[in-house]
Amino acid sequence: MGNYSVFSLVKNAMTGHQGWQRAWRSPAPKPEYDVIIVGGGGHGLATAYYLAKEHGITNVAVIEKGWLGGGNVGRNTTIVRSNYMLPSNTRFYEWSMKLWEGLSQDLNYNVMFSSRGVVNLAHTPAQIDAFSRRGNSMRLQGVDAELLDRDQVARMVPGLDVSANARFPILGGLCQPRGGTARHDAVAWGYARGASDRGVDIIEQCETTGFLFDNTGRVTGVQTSRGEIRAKKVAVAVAGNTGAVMRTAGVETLPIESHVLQAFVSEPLKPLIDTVVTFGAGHLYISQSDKGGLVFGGDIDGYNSYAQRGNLPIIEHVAAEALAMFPNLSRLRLLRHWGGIMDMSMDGSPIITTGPLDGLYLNAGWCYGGFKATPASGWCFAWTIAKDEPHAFNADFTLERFHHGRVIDERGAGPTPRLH
Amino acid sequence: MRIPCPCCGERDLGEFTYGGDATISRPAMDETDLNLWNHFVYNRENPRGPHLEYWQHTGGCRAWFKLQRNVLTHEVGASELVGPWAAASPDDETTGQREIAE
Amino acid sequence: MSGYRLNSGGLVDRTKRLNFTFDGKSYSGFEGDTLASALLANGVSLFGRSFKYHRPRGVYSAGPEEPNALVTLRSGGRAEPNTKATVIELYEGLEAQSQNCWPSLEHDLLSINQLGGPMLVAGFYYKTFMGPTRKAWMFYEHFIRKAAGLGAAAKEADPDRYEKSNLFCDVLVVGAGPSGLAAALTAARSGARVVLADENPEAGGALLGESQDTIDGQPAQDWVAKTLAELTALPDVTFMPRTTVYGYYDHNILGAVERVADHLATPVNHQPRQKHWTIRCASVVIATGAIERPIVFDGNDTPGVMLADATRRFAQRQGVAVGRQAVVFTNNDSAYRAALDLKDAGVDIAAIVDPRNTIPDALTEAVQTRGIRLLSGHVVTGAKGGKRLKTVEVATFDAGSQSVGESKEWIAADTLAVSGGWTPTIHLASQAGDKPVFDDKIASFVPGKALQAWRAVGACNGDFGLADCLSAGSKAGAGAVEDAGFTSEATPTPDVAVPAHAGSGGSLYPIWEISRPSGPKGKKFVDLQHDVTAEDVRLAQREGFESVEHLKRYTTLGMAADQGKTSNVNGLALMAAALERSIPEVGTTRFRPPYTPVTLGALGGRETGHHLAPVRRTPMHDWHVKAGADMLTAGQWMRPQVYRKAGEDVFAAYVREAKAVREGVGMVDVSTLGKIAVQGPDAQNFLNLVYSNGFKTLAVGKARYGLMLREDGFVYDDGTTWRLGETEYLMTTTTANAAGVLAHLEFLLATVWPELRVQVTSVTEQWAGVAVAGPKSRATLESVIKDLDLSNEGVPFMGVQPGTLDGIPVLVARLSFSGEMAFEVYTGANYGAALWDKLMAAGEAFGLVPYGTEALGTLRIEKGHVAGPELDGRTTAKDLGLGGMASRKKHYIGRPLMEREALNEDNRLGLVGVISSNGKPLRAGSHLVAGQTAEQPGKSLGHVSSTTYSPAIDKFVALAMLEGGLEPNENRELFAADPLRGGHDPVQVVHPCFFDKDGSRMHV
Amino acid sequence: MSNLVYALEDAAQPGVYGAAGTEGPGVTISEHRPESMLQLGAWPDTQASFEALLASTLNLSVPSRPGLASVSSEGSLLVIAPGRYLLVSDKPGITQQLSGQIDADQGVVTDLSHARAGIRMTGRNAADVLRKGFAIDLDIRKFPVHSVAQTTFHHIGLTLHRTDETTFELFIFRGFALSFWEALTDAALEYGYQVAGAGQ
Ligand SMILES: Cc1cc2nc3c(=O)[nH]c(=O)nc-3n(C[C@H](O)[C@H](O)[C@H](O)COP(=O)(O)OP(=O)(O)OC[C@H]3O[C@@H](n4cnc5c(N)ncnc54)[C@H](O)[C@@H]3O)c2cc1C
Ligand SMILES: NC(=O)c1ccc[n+]([C@@H]2O[C@H](COP(=O)([O-])OP(=O)(O)OC[C@H]3O[C@@H](n4cnc5c(N)ncnc54)[C@H](O)[C@@H]3O)[C@@H](O)[C@H]2O)c1
Ligand SMILES: Cc1cc2nc3c(=O)[nH]c(=O)nc-3n(C[C@H](O)[C@H](O)[C@H](O)COP(=O)(O)O)c2cc1C
Ligand SMILES: [Zn+2]
Repeated sequence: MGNYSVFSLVKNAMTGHQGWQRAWRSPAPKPEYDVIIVGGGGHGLATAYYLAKEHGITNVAVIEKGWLGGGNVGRNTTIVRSNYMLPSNTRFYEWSMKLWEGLSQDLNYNVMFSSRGVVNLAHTPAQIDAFSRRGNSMRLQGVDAELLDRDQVARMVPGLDVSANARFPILGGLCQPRGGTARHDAVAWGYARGASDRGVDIIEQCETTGFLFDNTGRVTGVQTSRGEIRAKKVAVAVAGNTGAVMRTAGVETLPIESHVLQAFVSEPLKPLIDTVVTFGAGHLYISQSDKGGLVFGGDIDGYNSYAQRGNLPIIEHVAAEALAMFPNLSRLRLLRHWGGIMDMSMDGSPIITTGPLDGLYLNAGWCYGGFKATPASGWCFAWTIAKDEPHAFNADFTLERFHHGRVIDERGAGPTPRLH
Repeated sequence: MRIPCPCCGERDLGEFTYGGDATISRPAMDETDLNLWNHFVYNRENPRGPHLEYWQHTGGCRAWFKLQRNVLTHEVGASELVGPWAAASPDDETTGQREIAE
Repeated sequence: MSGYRLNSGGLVDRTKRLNFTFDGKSYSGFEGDTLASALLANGVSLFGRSFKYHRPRGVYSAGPEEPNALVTLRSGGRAEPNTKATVIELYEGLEAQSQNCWPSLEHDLLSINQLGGPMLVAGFYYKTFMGPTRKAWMFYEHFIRKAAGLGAAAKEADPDRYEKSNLFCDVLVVGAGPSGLAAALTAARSGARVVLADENPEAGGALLGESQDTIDGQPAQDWVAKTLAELTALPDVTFMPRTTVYGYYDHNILGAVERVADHLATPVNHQPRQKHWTIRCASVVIATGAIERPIVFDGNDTPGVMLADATRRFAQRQGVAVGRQAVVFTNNDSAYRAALDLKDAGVDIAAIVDPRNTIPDALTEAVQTRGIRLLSGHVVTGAKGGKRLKTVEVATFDAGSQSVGESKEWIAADTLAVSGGWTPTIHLASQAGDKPVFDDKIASFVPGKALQAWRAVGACNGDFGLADCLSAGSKAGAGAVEDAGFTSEATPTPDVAVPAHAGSGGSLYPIWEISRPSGPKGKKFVDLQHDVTAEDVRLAQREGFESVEHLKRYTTLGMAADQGKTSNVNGLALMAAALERSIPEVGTTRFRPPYTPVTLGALGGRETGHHLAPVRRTPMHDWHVKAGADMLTAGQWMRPQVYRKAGEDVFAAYVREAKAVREGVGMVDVSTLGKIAVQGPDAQNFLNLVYSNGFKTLAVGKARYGLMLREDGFVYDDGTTWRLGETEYLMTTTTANAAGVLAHLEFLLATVWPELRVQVTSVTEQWAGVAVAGPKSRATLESVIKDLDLSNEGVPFMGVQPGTLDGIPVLVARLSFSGEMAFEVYTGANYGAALWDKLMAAGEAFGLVPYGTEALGTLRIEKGHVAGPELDGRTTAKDLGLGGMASRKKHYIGRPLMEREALNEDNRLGLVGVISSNGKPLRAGSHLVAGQTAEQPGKSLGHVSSTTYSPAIDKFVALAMLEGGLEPNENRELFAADPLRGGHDPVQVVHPCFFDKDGSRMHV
Repeated sequence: MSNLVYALEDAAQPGVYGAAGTEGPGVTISEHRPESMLQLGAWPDTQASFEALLASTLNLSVPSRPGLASVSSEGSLLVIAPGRYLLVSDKPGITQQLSGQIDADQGVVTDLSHARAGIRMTGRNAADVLRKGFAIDLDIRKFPVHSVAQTTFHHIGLTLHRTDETTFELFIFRGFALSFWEALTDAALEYGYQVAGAGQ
């Protein structure tokens, strides 16, 4: 496939860039694989990559119903952080953070991971207390976290309205300096290239429509729009489509609802906001892409949806909150907005597990936080598939936890997916 | 979206609070089988298509009602009041109301 | 001709001269000009620099599709980057600046990026900048970000207003060109409520640029005026000029922005700058027209190269010649009209270049009469000139073999007018429709199946003939009103006459890119704004980015501020060619709102800043403010935190206030507590089902503390409920959960127990509440409440009685959150201020002090009462030491799942008290650890949830949640670790009630 | 000072504000202070008798469905949900009278007299001002005189009663009243508004 470097770039420039190869191969599906991964999003591709790299399992197919990376990995607001409070989450997301920090080099693909810092603004003393609890929890687990006062926030995020008479005055914030953003599409492409290089077949435009079983009820493959494909193990990582795909395997219900989350980008601008900032008195986060667009995210629309588009109330709300934070933004223009389908779990935390059927493995429940999880999710899922048991990092992310009451409820919102 | 409140007629999405899947049945108060309770609290069909769901007109008359909505197209069908007044809102009244508020 | 302004023609008002500046230089134009036309009239050809290579760019179009001529309009807080010069209406004093260039537009240093051109191909970022260290990207990114972006945002706040409003109608017609006008007219005549919106300042669409067409025998522009006059005379028709319908949302809700004052220097008389309209309608007619398409060739971005129809529009609308000598390059008939009209207006047409061999007679004749050179069977292979076009390279073309000949000719020209056909403006239709459908005839996409109630007509639907547009418009108007429940009469189709040389864009020979058989391979731009070249498209294909969505993301084609209005179809065609597939097989990328970018100001409207969220005030709010209280937000409410006296800090103030309560009497505004009237014959039964503790035995005139669980068995909320009558209860909830609890109760009554005769109503706003606490509280109240016996017999602990306080009707409840003898006094909210005043006055004799939420917290922490920080949604009754309140004798919400094993394990975090062992303050959010030093704290064993200095025991104390709870930990020495703020202090674990454990103080 | 302090007492300062047009202010706004506001609730099986009682006590015919109001000299009866009514009345003693007449088996009376602030807005631009906040079609043919809606404006819940073509009465949750007033008057700036003294 050829190594990527400034030298290869110069060399190719001299020959009119005729020499570049496909970033990933596009083979026809084989009749059988050791492992089939359903879902060519970030998690599916990362799983394939780590199966090959860490476990030497290369007879693997990733099956994607559309174009690779067209799901949530290609439509998220790219925030990477590990500032979680509950130990199960902190542990897992911090492992992800560590993988991010070496990912471009590991993949030989620049995923533009940018540690520009993530700041959560606090507006009340109670919020400072809650952030302190979280920040201290992180620090005690070896994760970086800093509590900022108002002046530090003002220095870090110029333009922010830090005045005392703001509707929700800013008292300070919790900052994770190592947090930041990454170039979302590049993550999918980099993992695809890395997996493909190691022998994984990436099969696009191939939708699973059902599962194959042997007479013991064990899953033995998938039915797809391009025919049946057999496998020793089938892993599902289809994010917002988990409910629909699992139903074709006979799993009628799961602790998941699919909801729409929108994202927004402005026209390109010269550097304006150099960190990732979240508004603490509502639901808004802003960062600026390397291309110059301000990237905004808000709350989910709040109702079940499989449509990759949302509606005006959230759009208007996001604009209003952005302007409350930065009163100099009102003449800037929204360029585009879109939606993605989130697999909102009942406690807001993910599921990476063997089962729920024999021969099947499930990776789901990422809510709006799964982009940052991509490396660790792939890494842990690959481990779980290869070893038929979870790694310590994902041991708590079971399906049974809901019924046992071992929920991992970061927000304390209870079993109401739209509140997580 | 415009949501048809069986009591007030069609109103904007922003006036309502979503209440989730309305096909789940709650076990009887004296039910002791935890599986049933767990199922009720945590498990959802989450279909990709027609969905019967609860909504509350929180920014209006506060009625809880069931709405048939397609979660793929967002198309809405009929809505139906739940609770003690369910029977008292016959269809013709609902239609009469909609003419007014549309 | 003076400068480039034609001697006559155009819709500008030549008597109204307007002065303006561009890059600090002064110019003038006329009313009716756009910034683009006015600059062109002044001979300006260089407008900006491109995104990546910083190449010089001029005006490319005359409308919202403009990819090149982006400027920063106005200055200071009104600075508006990336504004299209082609849609800026000129006003007196306008200021504009070029962008993305340094030090100046003429001499831009970053144009050296062009030298790196061979390396800066699509996707080059992904292949490099990865070393030498892991953090290398952070170094490169800094410079890359600076080079990227276009204009710069204002630094100051915008002084202008933005508003939002709602509009309801039967039919919305988008676009007031001939199709839209015809649709609106038919619809309006049926009596329906019709809204007609157009992004331009006046109606007419393409007809504004037509001086020769006639409709029903009158000039087309007169027909426009007459039609508009009929429409606006109807009471149910609203014509909205300068209004862009940008987005089509579910259930026929459309978003539109009216630019109320953008054409003025500043808004006047309380006008908003822009108004956002949310339009709800039964049916929509989409009549948004079509946008002309370029052809891709070497140097096609040179200033002076522009869309053919744009050259004509500048002449017809503003009387501006875009150059002195033009070459026209077209693959279809429509651009002949541009050539001829320009010629008639006095521009020299050096040649018309057309790859087709046969050209309709009417056109050839018209060309010949005017003595224009027609090069049929030719193509333009290159354009040259740096900052202004100088020459155009033309070669022969063989349509059969689709090959470009070797022979070339260079033609001098300062303008190259290009037409590669027309692309219907299908944005809105695609937002609310199925995949667009490829129409071979026009070699472009037309709207797919409607997924909502809309009809697309006219050029937007691929109909380019005026007569077709009018009849289709009228038909769609009729269909739309029928959808809305009206009957419509057929409108006669008007008689249309267009000049013989008015050709249709539907006659095209599809050609997308011109490649020289040999010779230089210069840059051929597909996406002008993002500098995406034809080679980039092919590179993407070679690297496997074949899906159009991959192509877009890998090359950024169509992702610029113009969203590919002039480039997408060409890009798809080039990808199709590279893949040897058809264009429909390749498909389009997904259309998304907005159609053209929308200001955040318009989307936010007035609901930002101070109006972001409503403020909720208690009846005593003004008093607190006047008393100098520090007001804090608590959800939507504002609450006094402390009433600081001169020289006091928050600490001193709350300590003083809390002490005063313990030693004398204090009072606090508790009006924010959620209050719910629970009424009806089954009210008691209902309460017994929703609370985990029993309510069956609560007597009239008594209150009881209740605990509410969620269905999953965790604690939801708590509060006291008062039985006011046989069937009347007043439930109180925490301030934070008031709305949630009400909805929860309503849900249960609607879905679980519809048979219960219970009504719940929020009465939070009905009651003002004051808690009067402290050993002297009884005496204080006794001095003003004369009709009530406040003794233990009259109002026993947890008793509730009505009374009168100096003429004000009150409810007095003997409840205590502070652990002192205390009363809550409730009255109607409009009496709240008076009640407070009277209590303050009565208290004077007893040394009463008002206290805020901080002292309230101190008092409850001293007593070990849990509140928000402990009720965090993850705790069970048992965790909070309230296990006794979870009845074993009855069924209630949350009981079954509360019994699950994991909710009952011994090592769960349980409520404890901690006392600072070294006399240092404890901080909420610290964690409890066993490690002796900050360097080796060990793992978290729990966290400190609520802290205070306790004046009662003169210690820093806190409530905490600790692994295992109190029993195994009592008296253990732990450390409160606060690495965030640098603390690691010894604490002792104790019972969470620090003071008066037996509660004797409440019962004196 | 009276013991009663209304929510908008300080905010509603008489005067003329906002855009000055030739026709004068587009709307007039005032605080409206009815003596009592009562929520009346029937049970499903007592609705008929409950309504009969209301009709005779209030001397009006109870509208047939939610969304309508009926007005008499005793007050305005707004039907806000099936079996739920809001009575706005200036008649002294009406609360005691109705509470005495309605027992729990018949239905419930909830006193909301202090829970809502009242605003009256009238004038040629009244609907123009209101539609900036209400996503409700206020066209007189769709929302005729004596139509009632419970809806939201600026995230604040309220009840709206159209009393004539250009006059609206608004009943707002008291705690939000000042915020609402600020939002409403801000919306009215474009047309100019006059604040009149408070009245019943
Ligand atoms: C608007 C938005 C903003 C977000 N912001 C952030 C953020 O800032 N930070 C963060 O950490 N997370 C964020 N997220 C969440 C994150 O994007 C997701 O959690 C994560 O991408 C999900 O994992 P994935 O990449 O594997 O999913 P996807 O990319 O959705 O992959 C699933 C794939 O499965 C495919 N598939 C589905 N059904 C089938 C089938 N039957 N057969 C074959 N293939 C199938 C889909 O086509 C899809 O490609 C955001 C999400 C959205 C939508
Ligand atoms: N000769 C040709 O090949 C050719 C090609 C295309 C069009 N035309 C001519 O153009 C005319 C087409 O008529 P038509 O009415 O279909 O289109 P039009 O272009 O005349 O009018 C469309 C109008 O809609 C406006 N618009 C577009 N999107 C909008 C939005 N989202 N919100 C608000 N306004 C929006 C445009 O600015 C324009 O004013 C006919 O006269 C036709 O002959 C000719
Ligand atoms: C971080 C980020 C930045 C984006 N920046 C742009 C942009 O500058 N221009 C643009 O047109 N789209 C941008 N998009 C949006 C994409 O064009 C696209 O809308 C999104 O990936 C969803 O895909 P879809 O619209 O095809 O469904 C961006 C998306 C993301 C996630
Ligand atoms: Zn309703």
